[in-house]
Amino acid sequence: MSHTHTEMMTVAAARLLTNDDVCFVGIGAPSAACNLARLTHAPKITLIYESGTLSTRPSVLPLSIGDGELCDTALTTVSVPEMFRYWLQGGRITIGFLGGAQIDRFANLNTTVVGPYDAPKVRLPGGGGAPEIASNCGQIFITMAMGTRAFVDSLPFITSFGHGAGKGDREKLGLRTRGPTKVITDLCVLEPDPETSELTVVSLHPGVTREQVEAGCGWTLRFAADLAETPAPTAQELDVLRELHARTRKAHGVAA
Amino acid sequence: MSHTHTEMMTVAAARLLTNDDVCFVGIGAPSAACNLARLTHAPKITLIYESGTLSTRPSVLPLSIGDGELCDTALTTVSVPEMFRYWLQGGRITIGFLGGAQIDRFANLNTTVVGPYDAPKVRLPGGGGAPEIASNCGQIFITMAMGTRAFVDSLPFITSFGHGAGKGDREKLGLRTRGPTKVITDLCVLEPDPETSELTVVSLHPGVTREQVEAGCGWTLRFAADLAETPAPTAQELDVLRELHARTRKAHGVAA
Amino acid sequence: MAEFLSLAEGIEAVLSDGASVAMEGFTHLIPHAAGHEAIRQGRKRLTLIRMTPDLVYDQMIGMGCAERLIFSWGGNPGVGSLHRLRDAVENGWPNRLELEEHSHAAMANAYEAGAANLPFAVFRGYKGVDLPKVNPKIRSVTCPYTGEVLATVPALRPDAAIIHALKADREGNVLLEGIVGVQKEAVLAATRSLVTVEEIVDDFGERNANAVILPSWTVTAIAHVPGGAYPSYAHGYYKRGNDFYIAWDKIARERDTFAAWIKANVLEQGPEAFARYAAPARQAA
Amino acid sequence: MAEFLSLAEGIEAVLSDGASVAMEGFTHLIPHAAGHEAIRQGRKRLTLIRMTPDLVYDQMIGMGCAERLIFSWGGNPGVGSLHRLRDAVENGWPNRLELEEHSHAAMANAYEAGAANLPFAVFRGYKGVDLPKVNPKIRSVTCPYTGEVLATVPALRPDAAIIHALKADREGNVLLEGIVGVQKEAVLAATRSLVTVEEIVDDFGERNANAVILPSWTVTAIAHVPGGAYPSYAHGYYKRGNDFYIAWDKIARERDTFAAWIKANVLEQGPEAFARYAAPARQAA
Repeated sequence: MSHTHTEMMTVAAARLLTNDDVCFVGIGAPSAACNLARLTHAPKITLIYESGTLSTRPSVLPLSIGDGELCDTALTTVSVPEMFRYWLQGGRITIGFLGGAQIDRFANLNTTVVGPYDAPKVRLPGGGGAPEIASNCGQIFITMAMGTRAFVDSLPFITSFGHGAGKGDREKLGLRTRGPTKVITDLCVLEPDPETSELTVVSLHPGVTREQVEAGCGWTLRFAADLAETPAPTAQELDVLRELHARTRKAHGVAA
Repeated sequence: MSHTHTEMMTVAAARLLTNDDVCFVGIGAPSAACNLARLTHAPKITLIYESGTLSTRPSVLPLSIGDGELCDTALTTVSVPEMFRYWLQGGRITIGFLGGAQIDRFANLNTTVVGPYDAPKVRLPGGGGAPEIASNCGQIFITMAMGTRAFVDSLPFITSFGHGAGKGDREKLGLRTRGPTKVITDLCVLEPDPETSELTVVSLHPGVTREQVEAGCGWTLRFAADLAETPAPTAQELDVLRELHARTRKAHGVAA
Repeated sequence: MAEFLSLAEGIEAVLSDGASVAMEGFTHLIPHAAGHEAIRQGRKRLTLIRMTPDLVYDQMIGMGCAERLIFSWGGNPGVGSLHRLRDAVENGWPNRLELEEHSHAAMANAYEAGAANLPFAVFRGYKGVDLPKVNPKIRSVTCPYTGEVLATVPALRPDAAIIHALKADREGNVLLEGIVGVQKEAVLAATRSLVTVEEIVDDFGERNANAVILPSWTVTAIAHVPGGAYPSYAHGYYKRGNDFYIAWDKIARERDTFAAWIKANVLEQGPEAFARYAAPARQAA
Repeated sequence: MAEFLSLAEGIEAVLSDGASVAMEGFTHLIPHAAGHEAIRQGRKRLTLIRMTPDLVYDQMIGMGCAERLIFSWGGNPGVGSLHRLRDAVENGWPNRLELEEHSHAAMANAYEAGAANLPFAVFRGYKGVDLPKVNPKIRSVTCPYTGEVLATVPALRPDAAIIHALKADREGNVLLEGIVGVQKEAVLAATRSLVTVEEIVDDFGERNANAVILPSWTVTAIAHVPGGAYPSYAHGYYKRGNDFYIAWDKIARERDTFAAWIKANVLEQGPEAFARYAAPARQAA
């Protein structure tokens, strides 16, 4: 069964999740990955969306962070102040998902601005929940498509903190959470190097070459010594994911 | 129609309340007074109990601050942290009711301890909501039966702040609320003197003499120049109050 | 006690030129009809406050209603940029827009502190990030017990809060349900408030003892505007107009298509134009 | 995920000697059966935490379970004193009891801060009163924006929270309804938690979208103890035993009547003794 790069990214992210995880889910790839995990190997995974829906089990993917479907299938729905105080800051989330317009080699993210803050070249949407998701969740998974405009050597603005300028910077700030532990892209999976915290390619998706990955990154990319190949999506994973997307299209008239 | 001292106290307190008031109600005399007002001249008065019940309309008096009847007849019921944060501290209460074991001439109250705090002669229940009710409500009505053990020259412990050591002390603490404006007793009604804030008898209940009131007070009591007589309870007020108590007895098997 | 007014009267009553206003809604229950009325009434120099400014603020900014935006995420959810917001920030069109930018956690805490009548809120945030460098309102306090330094944000106390809710009863109490966002906090934090509602009912009837309700005496004015959240949604009444969110990207991208859309759909319409969005799902429900 | 245990197993699992424990309930849903089990198991040196310690804490204090009490109002509601509490404080019987005394506002904020994983809470309180003179934990911070000095209280983070709730479902989610007090905050603030429930249901069925629910993964253990709140009440199940609150005054006034009552009603009984309180109203409901 052939698959797209985006399907591979979603499947690779889904496989990292377990029944014991409590995930703070963002819209798009994270939402697809979390629900794919729930519909395959992790039926008891707990999904939380920042709109306040606790332990939600949508049958179709939401188009927004606050779709009615999320509320209808939730255990309950709390206010947004409660979500950020008791649930996120409360330290109850094991995995937070983030993405961004730009990422650097230490998995810091920019979703605020390109160019100077006061005279922006491109004004991006801003951080939203990201600054505190990055610091308060047990660990962070980042999903982003590769490309030299996204994987950049230096960020004009740090919206959410990854590993700062390298190993030990989180601890210096008093952070006790692990920060970004995986970056799942359309081409490969990266992890912070245990010694330096610099993002390192640990597995290439099937059919992807080192050169392709290097071409999609704005810094000189490191590869793990024991570089693996990401196992291709199974037929079952693809079936479930495609059915999920088909249900979503049918419900919304558009893809999520 | 004859009446008891306690009935007079309840009726006198009830008359001070209007449709526009939002009252933070305590158990006992305040609860009877607020519900009497609601069942007579102030049907739209808003009653709030610290257990979280907003705009409650009990048909019988509660025995505790958190009776099921309060919740069943409330517009809605909020958590206790919300009650103290959004509603009391939020500045949404026009009138708070307080009582206490002891009061001084500036309407400071003690409900904490008699004797030294670390070696108490009598350990009283403590302040509960009183310290912040006293400071955060628009004004405070105090209901207490007179007696020299209750109306004392000097408090061993200030549980809730009235007018401190006299006029201007509230302002010195940055308090913008009016504090105690009425003390309704079984024998008379007192108000802080406009010049000194010392409690002054402004009206005697029918049949009560100055001497009786003086005998029930541990300090030399001042009387207003234009001392009035509290109008006796009307037949309607007594009827409604006694029916309320009768319903309460029937529901609880005891009087509230 | 809340007054029942028409939408036009309600906006006049609570929103004046130069005011700060929180028109809140977290995907659900965004007060679009009220925003359109503010545009029709030509409000100017507003400070717009919202965690997630989206289409209705894009429209108000594009029409020159705002001079300042206090926010934490400004985009078209799942679609992309808000082009009118970007045009104001990047090019000063139709006027300069000053930004006061926070995180969601900060904004949620700031509304909560406003509702609680506190001058500021404390939270654990902004570790290692750049926003405090560009927003002088982000400060800190030291815990008097542990010595930990925590972030602070000033309480939000808007001059006005404007929200859309499901139901009001005849006494003017307002029922919220589903994704309730920060709307209750916004109303309690504000000096004045306007609530547009799908429905006015005699009473709320059987309900959960802990239903999310704003008592009448916490609300300034209520206006009956069925469909008034569209293209946002009202749970149990009508669904989100996802197509319109996508369509907005194209409408708002250019100044002239934007102006034409506003003329036809806002300036030449009234609140009754929203009723058509309320109707179909209601029949289906 | 919450484990379903017997009450005896549940107390063993969450409550050890020397622990701090919040057995919360605000008139409604006070976990009496759990307190009796703690007495039967002979727990010692506990720090008892509760806004409104009443009969169940009077019983535990009288039986020597506690060395410290963190509280804001300690009385028999509508009746008078807690005689065992007073005997401990005034006479050191059966042992000295250290008091850490706050106001309700402070305690409510301290639980809220604990649930929010903050080290302290800020509130506007204690103006002009004596409690800060005798409780060194009452401190202050200065608002970094207005200069106002506000009161602080350390967050409550009990080793254990024990509450009584209406229902759990088979997954171990817990539903609270009615007067919910600070119970949700107490559980979220605590390291471990035990919830006794009136009923275990397959699922909660139709409910308000914003129902007060503790998800299974926030609860350590659940024990099915019908009637377990008596003489407090469980909304919709049974009423408050007002007579017993009145009777307690006489029982607890003297050490020997107290000891005899505990022997007959706690030491020689088990949790099933509470079932009789659940039964009648259930039939009536």
